[in-house]
Amino acid sequence: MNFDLSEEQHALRESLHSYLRNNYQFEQRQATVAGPEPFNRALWQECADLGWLALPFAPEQGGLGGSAIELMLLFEQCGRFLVVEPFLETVLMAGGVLKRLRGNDIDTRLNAIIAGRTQGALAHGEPQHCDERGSVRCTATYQGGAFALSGRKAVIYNAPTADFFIVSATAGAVAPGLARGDLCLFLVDSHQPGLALTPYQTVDGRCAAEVNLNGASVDSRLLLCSGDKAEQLIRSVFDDVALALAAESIGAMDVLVSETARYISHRKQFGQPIAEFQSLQHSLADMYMASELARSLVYAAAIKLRDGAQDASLFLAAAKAKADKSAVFVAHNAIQLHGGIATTDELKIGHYLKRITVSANLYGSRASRVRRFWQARCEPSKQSSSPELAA
Amino acid sequence: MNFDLSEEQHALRESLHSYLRNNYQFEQRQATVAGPEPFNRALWQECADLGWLALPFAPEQGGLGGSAIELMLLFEQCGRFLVVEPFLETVLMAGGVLKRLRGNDIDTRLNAIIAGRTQGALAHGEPQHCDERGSVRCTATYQGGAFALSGRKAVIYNAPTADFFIVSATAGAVAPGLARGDLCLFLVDSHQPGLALTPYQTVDGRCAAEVNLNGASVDSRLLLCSGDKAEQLIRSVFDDVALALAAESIGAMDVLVSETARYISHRKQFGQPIAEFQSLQHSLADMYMASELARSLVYAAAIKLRDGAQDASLFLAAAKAKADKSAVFVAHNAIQLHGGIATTDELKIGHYLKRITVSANLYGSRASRVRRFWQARCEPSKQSSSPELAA
Amino acid sequence: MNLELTPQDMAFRQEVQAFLTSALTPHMRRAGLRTTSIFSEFEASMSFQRALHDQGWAAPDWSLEYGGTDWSQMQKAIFHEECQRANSPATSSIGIQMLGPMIIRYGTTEQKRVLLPRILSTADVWCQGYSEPEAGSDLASLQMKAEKVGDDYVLNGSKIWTSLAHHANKMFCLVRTRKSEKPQAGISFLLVDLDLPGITVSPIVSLDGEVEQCQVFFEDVRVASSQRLGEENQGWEIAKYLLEHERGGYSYYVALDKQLSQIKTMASSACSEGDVPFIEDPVFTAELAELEIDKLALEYTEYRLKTRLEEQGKPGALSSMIKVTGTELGQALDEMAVRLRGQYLAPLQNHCLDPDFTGPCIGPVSGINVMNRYLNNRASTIYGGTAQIQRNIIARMVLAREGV
Amino acid sequence: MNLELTPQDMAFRQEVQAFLTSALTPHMRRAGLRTTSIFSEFEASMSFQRALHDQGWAAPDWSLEYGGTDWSQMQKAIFHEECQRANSPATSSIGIQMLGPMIIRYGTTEQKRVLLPRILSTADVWCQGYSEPEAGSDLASLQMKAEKVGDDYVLNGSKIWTSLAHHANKMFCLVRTRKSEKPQAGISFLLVDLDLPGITVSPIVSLDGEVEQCQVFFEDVRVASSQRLGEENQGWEIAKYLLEHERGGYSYYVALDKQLSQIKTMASSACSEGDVPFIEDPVFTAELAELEIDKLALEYTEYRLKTRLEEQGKPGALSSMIKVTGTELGQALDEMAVRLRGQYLAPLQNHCLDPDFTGPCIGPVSGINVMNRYLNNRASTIYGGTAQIQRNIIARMVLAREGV
Repeated sequence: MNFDLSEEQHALRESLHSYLRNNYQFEQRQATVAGPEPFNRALWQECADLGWLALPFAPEQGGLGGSAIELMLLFEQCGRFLVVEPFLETVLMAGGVLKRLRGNDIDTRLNAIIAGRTQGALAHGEPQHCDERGSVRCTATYQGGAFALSGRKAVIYNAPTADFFIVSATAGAVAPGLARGDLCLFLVDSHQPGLALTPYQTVDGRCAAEVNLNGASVDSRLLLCSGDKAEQLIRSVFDDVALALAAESIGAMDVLVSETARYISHRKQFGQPIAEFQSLQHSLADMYMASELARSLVYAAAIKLRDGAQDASLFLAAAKAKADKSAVFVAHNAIQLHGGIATTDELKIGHYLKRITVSANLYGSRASRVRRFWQARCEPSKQSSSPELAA
Repeated sequence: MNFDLSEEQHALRESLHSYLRNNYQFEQRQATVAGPEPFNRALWQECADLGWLALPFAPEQGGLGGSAIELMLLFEQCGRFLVVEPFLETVLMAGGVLKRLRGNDIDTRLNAIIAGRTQGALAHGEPQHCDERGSVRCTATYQGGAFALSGRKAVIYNAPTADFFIVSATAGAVAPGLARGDLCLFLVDSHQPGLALTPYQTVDGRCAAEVNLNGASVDSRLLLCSGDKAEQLIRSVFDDVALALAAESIGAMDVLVSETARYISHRKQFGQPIAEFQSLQHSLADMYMASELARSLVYAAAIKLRDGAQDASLFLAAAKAKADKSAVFVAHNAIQLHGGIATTDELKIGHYLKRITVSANLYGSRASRVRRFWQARCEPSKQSSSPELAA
Repeated sequence: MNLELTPQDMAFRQEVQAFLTSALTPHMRRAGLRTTSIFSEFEASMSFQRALHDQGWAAPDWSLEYGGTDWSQMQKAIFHEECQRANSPATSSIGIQMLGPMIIRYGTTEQKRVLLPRILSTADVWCQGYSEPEAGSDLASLQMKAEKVGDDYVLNGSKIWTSLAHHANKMFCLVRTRKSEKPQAGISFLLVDLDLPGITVSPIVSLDGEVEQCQVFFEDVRVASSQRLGEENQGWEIAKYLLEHERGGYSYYVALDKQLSQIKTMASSACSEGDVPFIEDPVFTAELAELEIDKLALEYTEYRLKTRLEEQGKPGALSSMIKVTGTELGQALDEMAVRLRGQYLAPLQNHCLDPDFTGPCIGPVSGINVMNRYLNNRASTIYGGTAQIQRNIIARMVLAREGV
Repeated sequence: MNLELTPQDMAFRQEVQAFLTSALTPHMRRAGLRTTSIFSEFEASMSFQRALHDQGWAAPDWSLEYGGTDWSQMQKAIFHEECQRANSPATSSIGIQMLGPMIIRYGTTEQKRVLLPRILSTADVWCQGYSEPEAGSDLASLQMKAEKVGDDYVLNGSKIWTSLAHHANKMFCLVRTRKSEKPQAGISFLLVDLDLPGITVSPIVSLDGEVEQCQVFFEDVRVASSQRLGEENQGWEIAKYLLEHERGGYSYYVALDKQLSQIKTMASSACSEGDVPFIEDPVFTAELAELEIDKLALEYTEYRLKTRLEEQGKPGALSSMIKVTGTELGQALDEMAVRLRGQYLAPLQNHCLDPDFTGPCIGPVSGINVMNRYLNNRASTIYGGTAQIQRNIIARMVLAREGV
């Protein structure tokens, strides 16, 4: 057992960190957010050129074959720098669906993703969902070689810039090879008639949209997969999402702890640095502990996911639940210790809280993760009796 | 609206407090606990002579007609001084059942209680209970003018000294005026054949017993009441118990907050009173707040109970839940702030924790109280839409 | 001990209800519903304030002779309750709750005559200039200089966290008029016209993207010494009096009730696992019940304080306890509401919070203000004395009680 | 990054299991199961210690040449896990975990030769004399005087919270050998026979009614200066080294796992509302799941620390973090177990906790130790550096990391 990065992993972290330090200072990030484009397309192209968009894809798909560890390293840095570019949406979610399938068409799209030439979005969430396992109410009705898609997808990040969507829907009528109620995943072009967006900015500086499907007629060749396979695929993609968001949070917490330590050391009140006040010291200690404890569990989950361990999903649920709780706690305390200045748009502290809050609620509630953890824990067949050292 | 005590209530509190201050110093209390008798019978007789055992009973029963407010005042002082004498068990529980019934026999017993001449116990709790509303498994089987009682009653406080028991059981076979499954309350003499005790001391310095009923044959005239009336009676008695224990806790918290404030002011480490450490100050502030917030809710519950308000049970559940949580919090912090010395048998601090822990778990879990509160809250018919000022 | 209201109080409640039914416009009610901090949309606040003024209710805490009321503490609480239930916008607390009582206590006859009616009528809109960039919790260390030149003070420095300065025409502020051993001893209290030359009001954008706070810069601003409240160097005493008033004049439970009721509405439609609404999820309701019990405990503590105030006047450290508990409980409810909002906390749609807006918005309308309020209320444990400072005050009181 | 054990580790685990199967008597296992603090019943502990000694495993942390082992950190964790799973009694940590490493580091050849084997064999039972009535968190202010008279030290004063002093024949203690500006600079480290004239051991009854701690009084006790460890006035340095060792040598997650598994057993039979066992009550399981997630986070943090220790040696402030988290989580689990125990926490039945006892007890046997452990573990955030002191240490480290 060890928690050391390999030399290559160290180098990856180093290059991500140094690139973002040079190109993604908070002021630069805020300029992007305030600008007319949803994100910095030039920077996106540089990331493609640096190979980072290729990280999660297999070499035979033109990727670098990075594992869950490399994903974690990527998103930890995204979390540190509050990166708004759609690594999660295009690469991990839309790309994550495609990379788990086979076909020439798919390889072409993956190549375009890797090259930074196309944007995607996974249109799965619906208004009533409390997590990604909620029942899908969008319907796909088969009619003569095509499916008519109808329904509403909620808060689809990156939708306004997406060139294509992966849309989930349930089979509403009998179609070749499908049972009524089967989950189906479709590849839908952004220009598809019957697909309409209500776009908006988000509190964490990105863009998203409500996606309305009004009988959008999609050729049956664009049905990517269905049934159990589709269910499993969605779960796998959202396991990656959970890891990525948890990794973002540990990056964010690191910054919040450091910034707070530095601020309270320099800020003086009552004739002394406020770091001299024991109650502030103890808050800082609690922030640090929350951050480190979450980090450990995220490491464990990443390793389990890489290794395809049977209890990987259990660990991901635990890691995300812990990271969410810790990150909210750390952000709240960072604001409290900074005082008024951290309640302004000008300081980056509050922007971490916004991202952390979105991360904790966008793709499933914390309560549902805890419940999922418990259910997995109670299925002894699916895992070893204890996830500790037991051989 | 006001929260002031009347002159008589002030006087009652004063006399209770001054009597206990003179007769119930911690060393005296510990001598009683260590002694051969379960409690101080001479002191009990004095309390009878002072009229305190008569408090909750109606004047026509020979009592003083004290309301829930007077009960609260009595038990607040019991809580302050960690009184082990069976005010709760004999007066409020056994006496509390009897006072809600009518009959010459009953008046005789009430007189004996008020005079301090008899001890009672309410044998209701059973091993599987999570609160007093749990289903009763003790059975009462009717056979020719008598009931055979069988089953087990768990952790019955004061049982070893009780002269009589109120025993709850469910009607097991058809008997005059009873349906199968009806809850019945019986008056059972402590010498009753078929009744056997396993007595023990308790962690909070009192005595209790497991009560085993092995077909104890009880004359049907000793069936006190049954059915809905019995259910209602049990609930009323345990409402009183909840108030009494919550009042104990606010008395206990008051002492813990004061003692801790005094200790940290005098204890020196690092060349200064440890009260100079801000983290200790903040713990003390939190203890004080917990204590005062609980006190307010206990006051409100006592007034509601006295007034027979429709939402009195709701308030009692809330007050007990809040008092339990607050008292545990306060006791934990009192120990933490005292340090090692409070983990010894010699200091009174830890004895408050023991009593508080028993109080929070003996007659129902905190979780069940919170649930009960919520259920009552969701029944709009039974209460005004909001328990606030609404007229 | 009793919880009953007097027949007078019940009649009073009906009177307030009747007034609100007629006085509140839909615009004001929308402003009340869409409030995301302790302030509501400015114009709606002012309109409501004027309606109250017409009724003679603009300043419940002032004495009758200055245009206030003779309401009991309980009537004030009833008034506050009914306003919240009817979704009134928040009234302008700065002039009425904060400055007014100080003028009444420390002002000259002339100051009272001129200034108090203008506060009531909204002719003057005041902001408070206390904090400075280097003087937050340690307010006494404030540095803004007021040099006496002839009969004027010449002001240099800046004030920060001045709420609503961008709407105000006046500021009351603490300035340094003397260097002294004890910093508290050299502070004076000035009443400043914001249109004087040399004053720059610079808005501060909050986390929700809106402006409620400002920084105000002073460069050689000349203020006539007649604009001083109280004696020179008496400022700290006045501010202390005011701080106590600020803490005493509010009922937290009323706002918490409103949050709870919003949460219940949201929880009836938002789905927990398996398409079951949260309000039927036992894990959720157990948590909500705990918070509701905490709210009740605070509510009755506030009543206890109010009935005590009736007799004794000064709230003392108890008001610190109520502030800490009220704000921290409010934050806990904000967090719960955010969780119920789920994915819909993400869309940025500040325009929907404008009381003039009546179009569609993204996600259920019942929780439209939830995310912004959550962000803004993080400041509630910072302003008006941080939670840390309040706990220091409480601890000092508990220690002092034991004579130590 | 990987979580896998090496084949050697897996073989080692089997070896430990096999050893425990044969070495543990039913008496020892009962002592393990009925443990209510960090100590198990004394005789059972000693027996187990001797069995370990026979196997050569008595002191995993010592180096091989002194009778220790060459186990990796991971093997030590495996050993600790398997001992707990097999319900071994706790071993005597004071001599082995605390004193041994100090003798190895600071002892003379003679001290090592004589003392170390006697620790391993249980011939000597040590207790620790650090704290004094007036020197708790502020250990450096200790006052127990050791005056040099000829070749002896003459000791006067008292030590408190000396665990197991009533069973021990030896005490290592810190004494004041010099008054100095910096109190740390005048402290020496002595090894004292408890049967010396002038020593009185006075047991302290804990909240659970049992004795684990003592106060030890010294009146003109003469100790030969050869019984000093290290140099005169080097005591503080030695103690600091030891404190770090004390914090590093323990795996909290192992004990927490045992608490969790006991809770699950209790929750399968104890009833929540409506005769449903707690383990099927969603409110209960949500809370339990949170604690289990917290335990996992601590567990992997301990692994991270262990694998780092392998390379770097000193645990530093991370061990403070693990101590705070481990003890506070342990207390949370204690509280949960107490709630599950319900009414049955009330009966006082310490006799059932004796490993010799095999009769009936009141209430389910699975939770028989729960109330006593709850009471005793309130001290876990006090001894060995209070939770407050640990947080001070952590904060200092975080601030220092930022170069401030």
